[in-house]
Amino acid sequence: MTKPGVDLTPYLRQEMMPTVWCPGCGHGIIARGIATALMSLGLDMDQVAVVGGIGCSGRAPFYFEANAMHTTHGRALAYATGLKMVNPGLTVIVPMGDGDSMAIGGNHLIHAARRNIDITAVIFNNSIYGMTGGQAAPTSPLDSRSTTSPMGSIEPAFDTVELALAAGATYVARTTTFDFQEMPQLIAGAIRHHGFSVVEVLSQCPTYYGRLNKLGEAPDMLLYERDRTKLLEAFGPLPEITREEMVGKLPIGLFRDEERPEYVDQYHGLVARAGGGKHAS
Amino acid sequence: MTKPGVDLTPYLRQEMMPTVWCPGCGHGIIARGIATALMSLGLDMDQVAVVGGIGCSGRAPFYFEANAMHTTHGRALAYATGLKMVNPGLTVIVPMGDGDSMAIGGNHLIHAARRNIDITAVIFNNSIYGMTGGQAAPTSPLDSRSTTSPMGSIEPAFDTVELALAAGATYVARTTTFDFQEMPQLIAGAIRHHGFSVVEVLSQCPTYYGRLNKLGEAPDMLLYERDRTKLLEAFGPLPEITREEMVGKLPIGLFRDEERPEYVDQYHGLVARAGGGKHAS
Amino acid sequence: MKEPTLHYQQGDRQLSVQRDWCKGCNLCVEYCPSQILSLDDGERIVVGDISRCIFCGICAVRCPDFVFTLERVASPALAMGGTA
Amino acid sequence: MKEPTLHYQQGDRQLSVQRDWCKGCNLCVEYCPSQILSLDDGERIVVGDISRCIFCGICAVRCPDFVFTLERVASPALAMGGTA
Amino acid sequence: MLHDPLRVRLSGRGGQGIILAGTMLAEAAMEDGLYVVQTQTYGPEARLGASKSEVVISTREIAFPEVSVPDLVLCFSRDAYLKYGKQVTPEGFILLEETIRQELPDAKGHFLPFRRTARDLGNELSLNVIALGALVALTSAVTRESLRKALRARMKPEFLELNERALELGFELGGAVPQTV
Amino acid sequence: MLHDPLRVRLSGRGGQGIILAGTMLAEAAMEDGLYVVQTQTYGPEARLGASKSEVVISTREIAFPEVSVPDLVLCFSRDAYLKYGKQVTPEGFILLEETIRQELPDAKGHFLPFRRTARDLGNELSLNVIALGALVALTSAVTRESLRKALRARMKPEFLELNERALELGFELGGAVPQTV
Amino acid sequence: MRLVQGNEAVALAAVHAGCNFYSGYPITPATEIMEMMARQMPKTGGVFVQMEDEIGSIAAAIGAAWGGAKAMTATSGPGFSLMQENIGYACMTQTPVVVVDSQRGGPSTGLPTLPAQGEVMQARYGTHGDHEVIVLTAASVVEAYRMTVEAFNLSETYRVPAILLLDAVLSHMRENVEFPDVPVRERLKPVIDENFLPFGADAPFLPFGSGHHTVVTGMSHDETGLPKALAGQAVQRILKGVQARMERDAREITFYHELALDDADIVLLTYGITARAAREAVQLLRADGIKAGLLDLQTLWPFPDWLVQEKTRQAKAVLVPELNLGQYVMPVRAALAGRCPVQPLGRCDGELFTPEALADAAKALASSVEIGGVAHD
Amino acid sequence: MRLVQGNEAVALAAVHAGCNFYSGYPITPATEIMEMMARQMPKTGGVFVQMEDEIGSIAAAIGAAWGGAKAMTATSGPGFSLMQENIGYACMTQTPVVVVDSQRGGPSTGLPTLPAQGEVMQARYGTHGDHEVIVLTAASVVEAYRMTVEAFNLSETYRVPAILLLDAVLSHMRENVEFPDVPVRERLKPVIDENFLPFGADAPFLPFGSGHHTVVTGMSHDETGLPKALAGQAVQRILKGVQARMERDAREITFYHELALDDADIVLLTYGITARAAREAVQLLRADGIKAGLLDLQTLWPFPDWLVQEKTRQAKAVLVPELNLGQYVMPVRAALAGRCPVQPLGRCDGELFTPEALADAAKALASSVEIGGVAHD
Ligand SMILES: Cc1ncc(C[n+]2csc(CCOP(=O)(O)OP(=O)(O)O)c2C)c(N)n1
Ligand SMILES: Cc1ncc(C[n+]2csc(CCOP(=O)(O)OP(=O)(O)O)c2C)c(N)n1
Ligand code: SF4
Ligand code: SF4
Ligand code: SF4
Ligand code: SF4
Ligand code: SF4
Ligand code: SF4
Ligand SMILES: [Mg+2]
Ligand SMILES: [Mg+2]
Repeated sequence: MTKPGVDLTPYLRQEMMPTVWCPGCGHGIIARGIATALMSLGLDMDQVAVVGGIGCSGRAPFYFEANAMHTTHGRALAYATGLKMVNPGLTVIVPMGDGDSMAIGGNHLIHAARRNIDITAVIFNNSIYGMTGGQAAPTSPLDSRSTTSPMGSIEPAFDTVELALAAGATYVARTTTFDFQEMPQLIAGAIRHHGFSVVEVLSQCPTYYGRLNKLGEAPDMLLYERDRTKLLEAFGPLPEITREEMVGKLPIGLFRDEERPEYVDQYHGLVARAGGGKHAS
Repeated sequence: MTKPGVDLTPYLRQEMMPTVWCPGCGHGIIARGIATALMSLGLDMDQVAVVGGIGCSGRAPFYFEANAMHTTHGRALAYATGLKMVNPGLTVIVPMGDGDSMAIGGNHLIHAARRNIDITAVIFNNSIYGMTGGQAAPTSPLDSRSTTSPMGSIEPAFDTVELALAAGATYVARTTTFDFQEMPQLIAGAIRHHGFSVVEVLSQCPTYYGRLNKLGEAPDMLLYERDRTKLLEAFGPLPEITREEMVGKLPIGLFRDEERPEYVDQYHGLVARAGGGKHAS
Repeated sequence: MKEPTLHYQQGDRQLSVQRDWCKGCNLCVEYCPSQILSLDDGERIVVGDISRCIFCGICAVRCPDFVFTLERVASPALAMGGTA
Repeated sequence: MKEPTLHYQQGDRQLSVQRDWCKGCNLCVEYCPSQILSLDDGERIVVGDISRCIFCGICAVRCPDFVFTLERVASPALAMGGTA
Repeated sequence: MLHDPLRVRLSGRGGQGIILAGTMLAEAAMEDGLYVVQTQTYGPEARLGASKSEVVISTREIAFPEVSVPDLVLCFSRDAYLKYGKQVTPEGFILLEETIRQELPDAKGHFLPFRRTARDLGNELSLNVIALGALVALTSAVTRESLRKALRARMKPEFLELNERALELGFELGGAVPQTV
Repeated sequence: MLHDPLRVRLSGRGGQGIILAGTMLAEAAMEDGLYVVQTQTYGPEARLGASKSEVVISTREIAFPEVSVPDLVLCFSRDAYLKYGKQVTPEGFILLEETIRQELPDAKGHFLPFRRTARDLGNELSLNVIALGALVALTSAVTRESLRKALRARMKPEFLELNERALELGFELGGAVPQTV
Repeated sequence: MRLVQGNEAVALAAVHAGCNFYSGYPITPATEIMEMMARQMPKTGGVFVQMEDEIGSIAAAIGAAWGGAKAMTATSGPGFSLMQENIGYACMTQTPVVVVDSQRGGPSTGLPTLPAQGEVMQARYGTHGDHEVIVLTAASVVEAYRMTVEAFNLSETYRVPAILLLDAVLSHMRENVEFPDVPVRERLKPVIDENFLPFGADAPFLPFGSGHHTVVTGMSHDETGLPKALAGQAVQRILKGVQARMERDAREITFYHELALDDADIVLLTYGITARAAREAVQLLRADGIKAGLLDLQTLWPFPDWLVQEKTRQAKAVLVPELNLGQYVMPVRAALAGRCPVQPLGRCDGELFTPEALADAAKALASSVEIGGVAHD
Repeated sequence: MRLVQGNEAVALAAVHAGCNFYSGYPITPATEIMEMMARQMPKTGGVFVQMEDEIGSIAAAIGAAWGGAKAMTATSGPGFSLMQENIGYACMTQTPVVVVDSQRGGPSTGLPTLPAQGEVMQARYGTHGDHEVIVLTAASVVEAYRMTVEAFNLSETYRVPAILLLDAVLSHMRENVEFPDVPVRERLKPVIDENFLPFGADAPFLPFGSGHHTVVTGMSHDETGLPKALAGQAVQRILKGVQARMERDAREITFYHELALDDADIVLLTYGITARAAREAVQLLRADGIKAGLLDLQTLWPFPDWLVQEKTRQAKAVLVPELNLGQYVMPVRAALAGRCPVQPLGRCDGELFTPEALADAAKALASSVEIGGVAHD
């Protein structure tokens, strides 16, 4: 039983506090968003599994009073796939770094999306590799600085949302750590959604991204996030983005929320057809 | 010097003929398409490198009278990236299987597209793993049969074109082995294009896909390809696909042909800024 | 060694502060509409004049470190600034 | 052991056939507009009545195995069916 | 039995049913109450390249599973003959597909018209069954009844009748061969 | 030198400039013509967790690069003290940041107001430079001139002047400590 | 009696052992295991999933184990190399999982359809960092069946990944077999109370959703599972604990066959498919008056040094034939510590050793150590 | 004199050795090599590319080698495990490439900032199939520099991947150094005529675009590079050829240091960072009257059995301390074949051995083999 109100204590693993994250790191704000979403959905934490990869963001599973798995770099979604398939009753949430999800783990992301397996990926996108000390990520904007792009990045960034949509994710949203109201709601929507959902949260890494790109401290970075994004008709499906309106801005909001046969269900259908009724479902 | 006409002999490695491919396999038709494209562009084969992965399609490099590399499963684009960057004078063509490019190699594909490196990926898409004997691929249509989906596939297929577009490829086309005129032209366009280009060629695997899905022999499969596709305003950019017109059909044609800073050029710009002029460019 | 949680109350609203977890990032300080938050020498959060606190909870949602909890409690109030 | 390439000529068009590489897939047979192609006992391609060949090159573009080459040659013609 | 263990090597191109033939032979031997091991080797090109399937049959447990020098060899293709078909024990037999005779003028062994027989029957894919029948008729490697049973167990119902006829044609083909090399 | 080799351990939280301080100390020693090895250890959390930087300085080549028991210890944080700061050679010194005194009532060593000094100077980040100055003033681990030189070599021009002042303040702080433990 | 293929036997044995999760990616010569599991799992209510690659396959299998499944994946060399990082994760997190590697000629794509034993060392040392695994192998279809079940059993008991090494010949070989009834170790359900330590010594494996909110991490951790300060020492204790338990039970977990060892001057020490030629070779040698014997190991790792020492006590020389350039000969040499010559015999051209080749090598070895026999010219 | 960090020395050495291609993916404790190369390569006209993962990194490096570059990548355990498949490709295709692995505590994520030597066996046997590699290591910043250059040189000479093993301490350690002028082996340009065999014995490495249309494949192939029938035998010949050439040149390619071995009863056999504590330990032991000596290897593989035998001839016992649970002790034992006791000493908790700990272990060993010394209580 969870207490009413906004006391997140039952959702957080007290013994692991304080977190490892740096002062002002946005990852804590996202973790709070996930906890808030879990609370608002009233989920039984015995039946929640949080599966992370490696990175500052990958440490998130440690902070939830749930079944928690801290796997290898980039592979969390593959671990989560096995877990979810044998134990479909678990609500599986996968906090991922931008490098974790789109550099080394890009393939598992698009395949999970293609299968439409009922897992919620929350991408902690700070535009950099935080854990290893500030190298470029596939999400680092062109010309941004990092320790491996000291003269400015010459590689364009992925658009996570477009990639997730193209790969077949059925719930796709982007928000920021500035948007403390929308963010937990979008995550809650993603958890509720039956199918593969991706919520990209633009997060601040004051220690590396902020410092290397002279964006100031955490409070400054929140404003930076506010100013470089524009909300598109939030909380409703938004199939087409009119690019001209958005010049210089990243769209945020809910980009897709669509039902399509879910993978575990599909598999259970197969089991039924094969006569293997023993399977728990 | 190449002879005029359509004598492809100088482009083909005679000593490796006949190919390993099965009777009626579409891969030979695509290989012919690539050779035709090379001939039509009059390229010096000393300066052409064909880099393949593993699979029936991965054997393609053996059949070109060029610098040839048969690498590991899924990794050809990463090999090609290193090769192209140190030797930008080489025209680098990467024949890939659908499994090779989108199962194990999916990540390298989207990252090559993101970087927009001047490499041409030709995807030999036969909707199945041919080399290993007919297992499902991420391109196998829902409900199609394979040895690992004997009761019909429960996983939706990737749309290669959408994925390539979302990842940032600047030249994206789809054609079939039935379309013997358009196919070499689309490939030639891709090779000419300065940036990352993807040409997906729907190909027949009579041995496995055809047999397991009761689609008949190679001649029958060519007709099947013809009938399940619809050409969309070919040879011109086609940014938006009206889905309703296409019900039950796969669009073929040229979907994007766009200039965007190319990665090797970008890197050379960086070298110039860093004062490392020694680099050959 | 964990410092006890501080509890502040106004009507049925209670603001709890777990100072131990504070890392001194200044986010709450900048966003508190009543401007009553500041950092001490050890760069830990200090709640200043609580009588000016409007119990809005902004500090809680802005803090990356779960330092603040704002909730409504039904039970009779604890003494302001008392410990749990 | 490589079988010599067969050459057939009509005007400046020459159709060359490398039978060794044929795998008997039937694609050319089905697409030849003149229906002069067939497979022998060993499932290798046989060009039948070459006088009915229209030198269209369809066989060449349909064959996955590079068996046929249709090109225009400037040199004087070889004897039909001769070997290279 | 010619030899105990009896070592049989079936060879041809991928796609010619070599492995299925080996499996059926092995199943027939099992049916006869014998020990049996069947192995197979193919090139990296699963199809087209020369491939072989070997069956060792014995009244005793079989240790080494492959065949160094076979007692019986069947070759469907030129490449297979060159790679696997040339050697045989002194008392052994080599059976070859007739259509490869012109490509192998010097090959020793019995050329039999497996392919023609299959074509006459209207099913090219019965090649392997016909050859298996011939091999068994010629050598009594296993009993005919066991081989019939193995065939029934392996074939899809829709192809069974055709292949049963193929097997009998094979028995006939093999029965007609003079028992000398 | 207190001891040859002289073993110095600087410890604190990630982000407190421990490693840079170690590097500058090592560079100063090098400038003095000595052999030097600097090593560093931090937890898996690169920041916040306790971290240390060790410098071994000697007139002879240095074999073992780490420090088992240090001659000099500097601690900026409570965790660092608990993990790395408790042990020192009999003739050695422990320097501690004053603001952690209340958290460590039983800690032995000299508490010095590094942080307050830095804040007064207007640059919290000079903490490490001030402490380094104090440590050198107190122990003559390296010459002051060499340390000044090392500082000039490492600091970005825009921060140099400030840090030069910090260093001198550190020398003063250290100079004022009574030379007994 | 049934005619069963090696790969088929593995799949059937897995089902018998309670395997209810298979994830994989096709590769010759292991593919048939996957194809068989694609049919078997839906029928028995288990899960089959084809992953995007081998990294995903092993990851999903480990994830499934924590979901409560007995999980397996199968591959061959290239895929086995790709799995290494996450096999290490299973070691660190003490996750029971079974990995089958059907060896083909290597390195790289090598000889993809031909047999080899090139992964004998990789199976033990392929992942970074220190760790223990169990590695079994087999020489016949029945043995493939038995060892698959044992792989599941041992991985459950010791909470380590268990690796089964096959080869291209065995994977594709058919034999008429009667499957033995190999006992299956069921997973124990621990009592969960305040003091439950999910990574405590001898703690049974407790999957997710059982009430205890276990934290599983590939970082060093203590018995609670949490990555605390000084976890380096804690995890060393855990890793050494696993090692010690396997050492304690060495006799139970070491499977082997022997032939004519009692008076053997020359011992052929083999594993996997080579044992079959060796059995015939011993007969050939005995017929020639050379006292040869065979020690054939099914348990390759942990290395049974005690057994190798015991069984070669009477030997004048040991021959170690391998389908590689000489790998397992190293621990054999280390174990025998010069007690007698240990002669490697390697090949990596995709062919098996014939009985004759082994007999010849053994004869040469015998004459080099001056062991009499019937004279031959 | 400069104060240089271990990782920095590797990057500087690579540039000195002619490295003009670096591809990588960040990982502690190797990242600084990459960060340094990100600055160095553009300045020297070379190529730097950050790949999407370590698989891509090694693949790009091999591709770059065939494009004509001297190529390097650097990583740590998890990334090293991921690179294994494609390291095998470099072996099979005889591609010179340098791979640096800075070892941290394992398995899995382990102790990501702390030193270890857990990849000593993996570096040799980590990829599937049979193959040869060269593995070097270092104990100081100068040695890291020297061994990096030698890694490039040896990988050129023998056309194998050369692996350099560092550890977290050495990678991050700073020392004042004067870099030696290590000679660099330039790539030979072969004469290309009709008879040129790109994979012939001793054939120099010929990159693409040089006129010969080389075919490079990870499948077995003959000296032309083409995967022909019977390539199994052909490739066995190639692989054995590489092995034989390295064996022939064993004395040139084996780098080591020795200390007080002449009369040493107890030999400490070390590699990497442990050598530094061992040097002090030898002094402590000698001071205690125990005749101890040190054999410190920089070339780990091919295993220098001849050297180990030679240098321990006089020894009564050998101690092999390793930052792992005992890996390299196995080939040492195999090489010494029982000539004297070989004692492992392992730890995997992220700490170094101190000189005192080594001295204590050596004393215990000495007393167990009854070697006199000054009596102590
Ligand atoms: C296989 C492997 N490669 C590299 C690393 C090193 N590594 C740890 S975290 C990380 C990237 C972290 O970036 P991101 O995923 O964006 O997470 P963040 O730290 O920014 O939250 C890397 C490269 C690793 N642990 N494993
Ligand atoms: C790491 C690795 N995993 C698996 C394989 C086995 N394998 C070879 S080709 C192939 C798939 C081939 O399918 P595709 O890429 O579609 O090419 P096709 O044969 O259909 O042309 C697989 C799985 C391998 N060689 N390496
Ligand atoms: S390094 Fe960046 S991402 Fe990592 S904890 Fe610090 S601020 Fe957050
Ligand atoms: S298996 Fe399929 S894809 Fe492969 S060669 Fe045969 S027909 Fe072509
Ligand atoms: S509740 Fe509102 S007013 Fe009170 S301290 Fe927090 S932010 Fe400030
Ligand atoms: S936001 Fe939280 S961590 Fe930051 S200063 Fe305020 S209380 Fe401390
Ligand atoms: S050229 Fe045309 S007409 Fe002649 S054989 Fe070919 S397809 Fe038939
Ligand atoms: S298309 Fe080519 S391979 Fe097929 S039958 Fe005709 S000639 Fe032969
Ligand atoms: Mg990040
Ligand atoms: Mg395919």
